[in-house]
Amino acid sequence: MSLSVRFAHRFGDFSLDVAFEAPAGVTALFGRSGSGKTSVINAVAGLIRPEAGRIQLGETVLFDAERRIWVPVHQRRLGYVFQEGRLFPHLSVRQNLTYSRWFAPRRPGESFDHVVGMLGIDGLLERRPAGLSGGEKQRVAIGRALLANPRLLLMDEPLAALDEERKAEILPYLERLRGETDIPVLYVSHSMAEVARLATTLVLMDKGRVVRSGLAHEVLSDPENVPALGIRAAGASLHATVTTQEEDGLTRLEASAGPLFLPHVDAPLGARLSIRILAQDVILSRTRPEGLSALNILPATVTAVRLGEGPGAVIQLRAGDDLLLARITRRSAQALELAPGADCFAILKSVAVAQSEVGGAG
Amino acid sequence: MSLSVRFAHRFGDFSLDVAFEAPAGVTALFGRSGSGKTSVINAVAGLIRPEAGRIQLGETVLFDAERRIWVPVHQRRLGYVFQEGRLFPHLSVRQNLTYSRWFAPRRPGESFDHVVGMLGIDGLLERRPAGLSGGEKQRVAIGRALLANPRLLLMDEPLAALDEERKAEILPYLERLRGETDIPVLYVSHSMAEVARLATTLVLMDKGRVVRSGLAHEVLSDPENVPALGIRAAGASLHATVTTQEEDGLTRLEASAGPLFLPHVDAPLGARLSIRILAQDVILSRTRPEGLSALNILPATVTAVRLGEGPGAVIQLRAGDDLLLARITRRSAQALELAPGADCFAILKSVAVAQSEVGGAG
Amino acid sequence: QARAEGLLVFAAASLKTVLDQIAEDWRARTGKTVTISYAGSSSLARQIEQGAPADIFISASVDWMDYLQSAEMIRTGSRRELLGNRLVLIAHGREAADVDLEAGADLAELLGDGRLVMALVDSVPAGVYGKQALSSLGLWDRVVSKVAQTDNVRAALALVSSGEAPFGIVYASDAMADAGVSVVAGFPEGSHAPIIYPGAIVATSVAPDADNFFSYLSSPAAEEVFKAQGFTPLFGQGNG
Amino acid sequence: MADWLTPDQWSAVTLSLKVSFWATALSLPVGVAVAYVLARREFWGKQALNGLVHLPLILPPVVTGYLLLLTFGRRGAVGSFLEDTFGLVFAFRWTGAALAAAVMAFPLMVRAIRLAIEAVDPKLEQAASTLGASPGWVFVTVTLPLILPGVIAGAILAFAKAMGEFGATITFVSNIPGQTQTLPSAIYSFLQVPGGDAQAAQLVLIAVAIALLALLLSEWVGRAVARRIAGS
Amino acid sequence: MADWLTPDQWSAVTLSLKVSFWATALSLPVGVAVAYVLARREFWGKQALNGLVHLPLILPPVVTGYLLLLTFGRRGAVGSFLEDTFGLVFAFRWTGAALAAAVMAFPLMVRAIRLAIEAVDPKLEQAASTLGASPGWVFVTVTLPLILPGVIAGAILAFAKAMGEFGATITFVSNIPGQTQTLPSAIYSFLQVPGGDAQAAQLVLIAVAIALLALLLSEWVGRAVARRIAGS
Ligand SMILES: Nc1ncnc2c1ncn2[C@@H]1O[C@H](COP(=O)(O)OP(=O)(O)OP(=O)(O)O)[C@@H](O)[C@H]1O
Ligand SMILES: Nc1ncnc2c1ncn2[C@@H]1O[C@H](COP(=O)(O)OP(=O)(O)OP(=O)(O)O)[C@@H](O)[C@H]1O
Ligand SMILES: [Mg+2]
Ligand SMILES: [Mg+2]
Repeated sequence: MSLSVRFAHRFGDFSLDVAFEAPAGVTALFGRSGSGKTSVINAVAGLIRPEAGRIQLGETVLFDAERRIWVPVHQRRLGYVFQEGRLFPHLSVRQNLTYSRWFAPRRPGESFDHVVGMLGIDGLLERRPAGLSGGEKQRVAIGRALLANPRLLLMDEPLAALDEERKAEILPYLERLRGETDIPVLYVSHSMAEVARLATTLVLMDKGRVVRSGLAHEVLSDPENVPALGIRAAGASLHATVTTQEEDGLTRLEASAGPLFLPHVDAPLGARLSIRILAQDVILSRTRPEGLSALNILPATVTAVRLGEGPGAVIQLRAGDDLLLARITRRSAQALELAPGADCFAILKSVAVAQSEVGGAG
Repeated sequence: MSLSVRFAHRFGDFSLDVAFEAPAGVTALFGRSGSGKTSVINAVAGLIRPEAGRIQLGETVLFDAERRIWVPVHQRRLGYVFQEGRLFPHLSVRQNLTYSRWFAPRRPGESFDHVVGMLGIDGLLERRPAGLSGGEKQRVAIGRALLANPRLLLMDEPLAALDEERKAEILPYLERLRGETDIPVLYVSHSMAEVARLATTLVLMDKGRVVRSGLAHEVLSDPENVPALGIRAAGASLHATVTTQEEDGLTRLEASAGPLFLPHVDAPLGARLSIRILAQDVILSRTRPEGLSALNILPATVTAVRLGEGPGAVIQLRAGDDLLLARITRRSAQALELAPGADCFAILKSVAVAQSEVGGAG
Repeated sequence: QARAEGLLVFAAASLKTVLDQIAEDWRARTGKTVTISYAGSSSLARQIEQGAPADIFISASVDWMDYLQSAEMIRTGSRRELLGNRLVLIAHGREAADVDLEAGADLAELLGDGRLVMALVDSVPAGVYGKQALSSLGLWDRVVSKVAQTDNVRAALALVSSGEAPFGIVYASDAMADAGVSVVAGFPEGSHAPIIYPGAIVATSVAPDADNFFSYLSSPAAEEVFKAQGFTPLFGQGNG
Repeated sequence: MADWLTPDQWSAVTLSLKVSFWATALSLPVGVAVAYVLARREFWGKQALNGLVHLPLILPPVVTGYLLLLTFGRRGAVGSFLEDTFGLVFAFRWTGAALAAAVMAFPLMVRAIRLAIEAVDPKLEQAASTLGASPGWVFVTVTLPLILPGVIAGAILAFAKAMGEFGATITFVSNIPGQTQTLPSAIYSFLQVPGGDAQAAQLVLIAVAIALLALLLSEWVGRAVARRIAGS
Repeated sequence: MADWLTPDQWSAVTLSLKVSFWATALSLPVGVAVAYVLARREFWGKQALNGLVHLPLILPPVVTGYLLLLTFGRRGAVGSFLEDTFGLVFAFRWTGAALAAAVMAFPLMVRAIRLAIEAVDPKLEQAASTLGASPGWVFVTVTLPLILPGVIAGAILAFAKAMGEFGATITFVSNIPGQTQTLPSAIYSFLQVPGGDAQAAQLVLIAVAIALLALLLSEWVGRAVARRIAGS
């Protein structure tokens, strides 16, 4: 199922005018604070009725200004994780979680126990929201949306209030959701790690406009987008197949440019994965380096060099069939004489490609 | 001024029993969701009255259960950034920001224009909180606390709702505050990057107890704390002096183990800085590598090796007078025969030591 | 304590029309104003007991005047029976058939499942007199279950006038003015205690005109007005 | 209790309870609906409705009673329609006393509930609708539980008012011992005769005791609800 | 207007306005204080205070008026004390009418304000105190502005009630034209005599018009306040 969004709306001084497609999978909305992400999600949810435009989910037209179509919020079958929780204060955590079941026919959907366990809120079920910590509230809000059996998930900074470990528990679940169902997910986050990991589609927003949108790995590996994304977020994806689980806990994968060693990846042999590699985690060398602690060294060819205003440079490389980005200093780029066509080696610390950046090939 | 906290309290099933010292500078409270961080801050603020214990700020006893001392909240002179904003809905943004001036004598303190400019809320001053975006609200809340001329700053995940660029604008300001004033800051964050950058003191919490507390760079560079911190957060600090601003935008610093090149650091020549280097950003080599894009290569000696349960290993190194941590695979540790006393080279990508990890020597 | 302007009379609310007229005549004659506060006799009596600055009290019930007299709140010797009234049976509509109460008309049957409305039969004077009258005519026991009581005569009148109840017992002075009802019988004089509006000068009164106005109430000019409104002047029958 | 009260007084007490209870219970849903509409909807004639609701507060009770008589009396437009259609009679019945009490108490009830509704964060209602709750269900599962303290406050105000209502009641349905003689009518009637004060005081005490009991109960319920919301 | 009203009626209108205005204005601060205490404080005798506040709602107005007469009358304990000490006389003055109206309206006012206070999030008040506001300042700068719609609702209820109050007033301060005869008392007088209906109706219309005007005004102010809070 695919979500198609195109609308314009004004609040006071702020005008919103967006159009993008969100296919099945996770579509990340990325942009500065105040750029209009929450407003877009609210329009899709039906909490804002835009002045003009059209929003369609699969075959269903949710909104069409011209044809005066407007599906009421409660018939849109949403799961919305609000930026500010919005738990029902008069209901227990359990009742909050199962709220949607009072209305929707009981479909198989997500198992209550599974969601509750994953979110680590088993101990809170009989409490009321008022006494919960910030992160606990947020987890309940996530659970409530997931358990609504939605046709469309809207998640507005769902993990912002959570610690890394908790995130590491929830992210794989969202990935599984992305892999197993065909419901589109609109996902807002300021964490590039999350976005890079989850997003199949990326929509970059600025001042109420869509600046760039497209397949996440294309947007992320295009050096032109580095300014928009922020340098720490730039990166690209390698595609690789799991070949061995080695006994010291590493997993060996085969990319088109050569073997890769990652800390244990929980995937069956033969699985094809997409591995996000941040530009700043790549070191380049003109000669194959020896005796390094970094295990992953891939031969590559420079395809583009983009010098920034600062001391940095972004180098795009072709490694086998994949594109990589490397962020190095301008000084090194000159010293190593890196120019399009130059052959070199990309050094990836295996541990830098952490668990959280491994995802099923999107 | 220093804050000394020791108290015990219960809510329902949850019991809190903590004791720590927060000297001038930033004391980060770090721990999982629900571990009691907000509760600690609330007790210091006087919003919770603990059952037992004592809380003292400088010479002032804020709370002493035995001596029945209790300074009312409004006399504590706080700046509290709440986890959930809590802006006054009936006041404009400007009135929210200047609220504390109605009560406190007008002392020099922070300049309104400066704070507003840094937070990028100039355009919002006449608006009311209801229409603000999540991040805008949070920025106003930060401004409100900063402008209160507090003797104690309490910040509960102040930057969670903000994008990286905005964070990058606010963090240096907080660092300056840390450097220029002697007010203690209690800072809750789930982002290790923030904590590592800002914290002078670190308090690790778990289930209502303090697991570990001490100087941030010691806690962070102790391999024993890796499990508690999460591997991605482990790291150590190099101390270095700014020697040259080079013309290609790099700054050259001198550490005891050798020169370091960082992207432009905005510090005067001769300034002594503390540079946080995450364990996972360090590559080791037994021989000095040549022709790498990484500019920073420091000779070091292995002082400790800690093998984890997984495929990873944490190596503690002495580089000159400083300790470093490196996270590599167990396989590499064996291949390179890294054992205490072994000499090696630590390779740091200059760009990996990004702006946000450079701080004034704490 | 003397009041700033003129004379203050406390009078039963049912006297409003007449007394307003008489006060107006008095003003025309003497140039002096009389202020009249109309309320229930019980309220007025209690207020006088609590030191109200009234000069003259005109009650709709002998009981409340007795009450003040025994509390020594009225000027000795000033009490007088000012007015009388007649009790009548009224029916809804302009042309209702007369009822001959003395001949033993079966009021209960006439009522059918309708109500006989009266003022409160244990407390409001018109109701008390009505109950006495019905009892002495031997009708009370048969109609008691059909009696609906109101807090004042006007409310009873309204119920009959609007057709909500077929019959009611009110003062002749009230029945006169309402076009929606017709008087179908008068109660014989002897069937109930005499209906008397006693008046007196309040003990604390210092107004020089109190005596004059009080006398004026018994003047022939006032008598005309009282009669025209359906009251029976009882001048000169004072008992104090 | 029955010992020191005459049967008529005793029946006035029970009747007052019955009248006040039904007046409150039956007007409550209407009160909630009207309050909701006034708080959350915009429509033509809204201010007229608002004024109408407040009318019994502004008018002297006698006038209200008289207007009720003209409207709901047997000959009144609505009264005769109700009698012909549903056999529902108000005139001279306790039902009429309940109607009068309900009408008199209505503005108080509506105001309290309306204030409570206005205090509910619409964002919670939005959240409910995203989870599939239709406007009706949103009201039942979110709005109503959250305004419960206000509804209780409104109901208790109405009940207390109904216990004390006198002017409109006696004007509309008069005072028929055992049928429409409520406590206030009985009290009034004692106050009309010299020396009736003691008996009036006795009834006043009963009325006060009942109303205070109801008040305490409502406080207690309201508090329990508030505590539940504020977290176990 | 003065043309088609007799001077007495005209003075009843102005007196009613004066009485209702002062009754509302002077009881408002007390009402806010009592509501605050009832909503936010725990103390011994709280339920007694609560009951006392509601008493005028429960008691038939005549009883309230009588009790006022006994307490604040010239011979009453409080009344004679106030007269001797401050030269303040309520008995049979318009001030007494204002007192009666204020007392009768008080429960309505307190309930409305109390509901509003209970709806204020204590977290905002906490935030204010962390910024240096003492409890008094917290109230003035945060609580009060947030409960403004409730205060307005309470005041308008009180004003409307005061415009319609009759039983207690006439019992306490009698019905002296030009001094204590308010609109409702004047209406009452006309309703007590044959042929007075038309004049009564005229006065009723004036009373209704004034109260509705006040109501509209309060709606409008309340809405403006709410809109300000909901974001410009
Ligand atoms: N009134 C209460 N009753 C029961 N438990 C409570 C109450 N208040 C707080 N708690 C519990 O205390 C624990 C600590 O809460 P606190 O808000 O301090 O956590 P935190 O460390 O700030 O978490 P987060 O990072 O999620 O904000 C939580 O598990 C919370 O559920
Ligand atoms: N009612 C309104 N009046 C004026 N401006 C408004 C109104 N509502 C929203 N805005 C503005 O619209 C812009 C977009 O808001 P939105 O909440 O969509 O931002 P966002 O991208 O979600 O930001 P954040 O990351 O901070 O949550 C903000 O600048 C906000 O101030
Ligand atoms: Mg947002
Ligand atoms: Mg917290």
